[in-house]
Amino acid sequence: MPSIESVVEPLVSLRDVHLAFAGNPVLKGINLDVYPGQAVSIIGPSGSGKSTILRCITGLLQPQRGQIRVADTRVDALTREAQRIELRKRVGFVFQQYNLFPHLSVLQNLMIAPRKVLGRNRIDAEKDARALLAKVRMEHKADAYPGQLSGGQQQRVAIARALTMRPQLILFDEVTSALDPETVGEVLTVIRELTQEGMTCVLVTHEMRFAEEISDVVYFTENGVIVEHGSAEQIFEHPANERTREFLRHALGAPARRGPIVSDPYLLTNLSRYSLSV
Amino acid sequence: MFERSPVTRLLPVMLGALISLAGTTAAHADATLDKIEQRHVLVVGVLLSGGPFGGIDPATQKPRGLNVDLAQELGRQLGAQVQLVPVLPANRVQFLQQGKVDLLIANMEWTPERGEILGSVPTPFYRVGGSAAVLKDSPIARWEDLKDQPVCTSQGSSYVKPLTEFGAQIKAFKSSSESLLALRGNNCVAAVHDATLINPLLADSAEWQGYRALTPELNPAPSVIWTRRGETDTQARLDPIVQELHRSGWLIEAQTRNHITPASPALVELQQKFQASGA
Amino acid sequence: MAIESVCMALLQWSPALIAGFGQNILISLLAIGLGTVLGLLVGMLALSPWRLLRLPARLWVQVFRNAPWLVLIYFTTYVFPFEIHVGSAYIPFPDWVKVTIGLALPASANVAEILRGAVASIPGTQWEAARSLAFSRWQIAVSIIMPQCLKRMLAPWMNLYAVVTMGTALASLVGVHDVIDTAQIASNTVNLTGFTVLVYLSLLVLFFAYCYPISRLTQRLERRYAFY
Amino acid sequence: MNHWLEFFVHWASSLGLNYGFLLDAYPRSTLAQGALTTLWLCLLTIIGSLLTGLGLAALLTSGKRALAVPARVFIEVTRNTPTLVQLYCAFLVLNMLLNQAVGTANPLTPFAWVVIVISLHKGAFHAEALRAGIEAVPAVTLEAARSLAFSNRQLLWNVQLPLALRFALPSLINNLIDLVKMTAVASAIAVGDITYSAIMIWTQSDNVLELMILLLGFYGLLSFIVNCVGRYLEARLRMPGYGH
Repeated sequence: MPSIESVVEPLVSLRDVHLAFAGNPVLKGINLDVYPGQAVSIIGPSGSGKSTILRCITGLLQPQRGQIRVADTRVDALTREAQRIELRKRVGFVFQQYNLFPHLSVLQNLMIAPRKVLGRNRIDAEKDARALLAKVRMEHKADAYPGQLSGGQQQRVAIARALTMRPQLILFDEVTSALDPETVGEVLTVIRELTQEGMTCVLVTHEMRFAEEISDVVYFTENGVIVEHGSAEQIFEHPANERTREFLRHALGAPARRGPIVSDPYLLTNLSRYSLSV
Repeated sequence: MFERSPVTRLLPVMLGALISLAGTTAAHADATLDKIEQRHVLVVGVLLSGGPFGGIDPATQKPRGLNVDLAQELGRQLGAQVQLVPVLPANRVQFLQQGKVDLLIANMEWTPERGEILGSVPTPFYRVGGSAAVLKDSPIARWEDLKDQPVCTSQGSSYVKPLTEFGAQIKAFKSSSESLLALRGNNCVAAVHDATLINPLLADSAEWQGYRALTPELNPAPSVIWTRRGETDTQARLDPIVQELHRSGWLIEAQTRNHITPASPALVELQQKFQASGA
Repeated sequence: MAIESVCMALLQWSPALIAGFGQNILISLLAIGLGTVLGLLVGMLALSPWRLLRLPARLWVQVFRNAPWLVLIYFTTYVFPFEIHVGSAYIPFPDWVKVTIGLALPASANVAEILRGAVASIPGTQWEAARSLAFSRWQIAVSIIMPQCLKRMLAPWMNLYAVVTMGTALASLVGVHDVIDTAQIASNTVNLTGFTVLVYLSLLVLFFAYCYPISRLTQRLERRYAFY
Repeated sequence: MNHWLEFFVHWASSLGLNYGFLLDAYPRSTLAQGALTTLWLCLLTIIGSLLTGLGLAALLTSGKRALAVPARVFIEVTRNTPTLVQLYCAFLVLNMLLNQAVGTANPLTPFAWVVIVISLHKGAFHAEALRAGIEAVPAVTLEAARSLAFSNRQLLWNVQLPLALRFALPSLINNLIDLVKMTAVASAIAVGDITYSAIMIWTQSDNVLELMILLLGFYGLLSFIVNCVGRYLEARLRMPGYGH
């Protein structure tokens, strides 16, 4: 990739971002730049604050200190929900747990945000949704419900749902961690195609081979700080920092993966407080 | 969450099982006197709704009132231990019929209808009629005015029938307590109960100043001790005892002791009658 | 002066009210005891692999879960005999015992349902794991499933007990001399508006004071056992 | 109609049950009137309790202490005291006080009091179910909606409430079945429901068992209907792939 850093402003830039949960510091001075059209990966051990960075970028979390800029928007300075909503129209987010709306069909999942948030008409929204489903090769499941799909299928729908907003930027939060090994590939294929089309992407991932393959820039975080960053080749082939080398030795050997988490909404209400009265 | 499945199509079967469990209630013929003499136990149903006829002593939680005194006196004279069973107007007839109680001293006046299904001691121990508490400014002046009006009373009261004949809309509660409160909540135009309950209430209680009693008394009738039907031996055994209680003035004394006001002229009348006949 | 006399009257009647409430508690304890024994029995039958045992048990649960408690109490009070004839002895069958049975019937149906819910909440893998260790069906039920179930049943069972306690209030409607009956006699005897208000409120307070701690404990237990 | 009734009476008598009183016009019309009253009672209290439940759940989840705490207190008091005592307190005590305050203009009948008390009582249970439903909506799902630029109001109406309703539905239907059974306490304050009608008949004659069976059958039928409606709703709102 040609270096365009000198010509173009970064689309996302974080400067000295600090965030603590109930006094527990999670981010301790993060600096990060994402240029338009770049694919940026954030790697690092579990609990190093990778997902927190993504949530700060889209305003789901508010840092205590530091600057976050997305295009012309100062995210850290947003005070009203309406302003954050404007931001989120431009930033897509894909979750580890897919988080599709279980009460809506696949097509409805893709149409609800354009219709309700962007106020687009049904016909356009549906046309768009079907096109995006075709793009992620899920057009045959348009009328299925999320609960009927495999993890990989749900995740592809979730990516399509993020795309319905026509975002400038998509954030991927460990999108393959909850998937069965055999369905990881189909999701990665979709992401790879997106980066090839020039979509600006930030990925938090444990798939080191994949990160190496598609990333323009890789950030290695540990304990809430950026330990090292550089091109994929630089980080994976010639890591400068001992911590990075140590991490990659383990991570490349055995890809870290969490088991799929069952989410049955009825499980919570089992044996709930007995609702009898006399 | 528990599964709810279709219900009750087979309800009767289930109930059948229960019924066989319930068994049959054996009604003894004139076993009462035998029972009293063999077991030395007298089971009396008394009405304890609060008030001078039957209530409980807050300190000892023992039943008290004229009904209770009379039951104890009968037991003493028969040499039997008295077991008191509190009854409700709604269930007292059933209790007697089932044999759960041997006698009823429960503010239950003699009426021809009851006379057909139950037996009673011929000599009454009291005489009382119904009275209605109504608001002072109420347009109700005669019993006939209750036609199509909501009237509170208690379930199984002897006044239900005459009131129905007047065309009143009966609202029957478990006991007089609820009925009187319902009257004060304006859910009915009148509460109809024994005059012995209504009259002292209106006369003594400051809270009832806004109310007056409807006269004359509705269906004044003798209060009797009830037995099961056909138990003539028991009735014959009890009748002289009741007569003696009149003659000796025991009943008048019990009336005074229990603060029943106004005193019943019937008691004096009966005392004179038995004193004359006995002398 | 009025307030003073009202308070004096309440003080005077409070032993009677407490004694009446004792009757309610006695009924509730016996009813839940009887209901639990019956309910576990019925519940186990309902889980049995044989249709012939399962069907009557399911029927029992359906009938008694879907009948109003008040009607069941009327049922047991008016339909059961007043004394039982055993040989030459008469065993009296007082009303409060009938009410106890009337409350125990729906309680047993609910205990059976609680048992079923608890068994269903044990993951099927537990059965598989135990079966792979060569346990018999009965052994699995007794040594693997039951201990886990009992823990899970505790909270809903206690909640049921609170409901049964509140159900004893219905006893007054069939003439059992309980706390509500006492309150009504008191209200009728004292005959002061202030006292009537106070005595009915004290009924609320008595039941609340007894049931609320149970309910709190239930919630705490539930939170503890909600996830495994 | 009458033909079938006679057939039924005849059939029942072969089981040893005497339903002869059903052939008399007076007890029959009393029971029919009682059944109708119970139906009205159920209908009105179902509506009333659902509205109360929604209101209380809104207060509980408002996030404002000044609203949530009174709602919580009300719910706890309601859940932990017997309905009968509540009914007495309302109908015998509150109504009397109200009457002393406004005089004879007080429009509340025993029927109205039963509707109010049972609606409030079951409303407290609905509120708990709805609150649990709202809290059962996974935080991540809400986060997903927020990341799609939903406003709070859009989030509530398009994601949170539809999901919460689905989670709460089984509890709500259980509550409604319970409510149907609960209307029997109306008889305690002389509302002419079916239980009261039955009491009125059996205090005059000796047919307790027959009336009991009739009552149990009637309430069983009502619960069954509510159950069917509930199942239909659950099927309509089912989220394929989740739960049952």
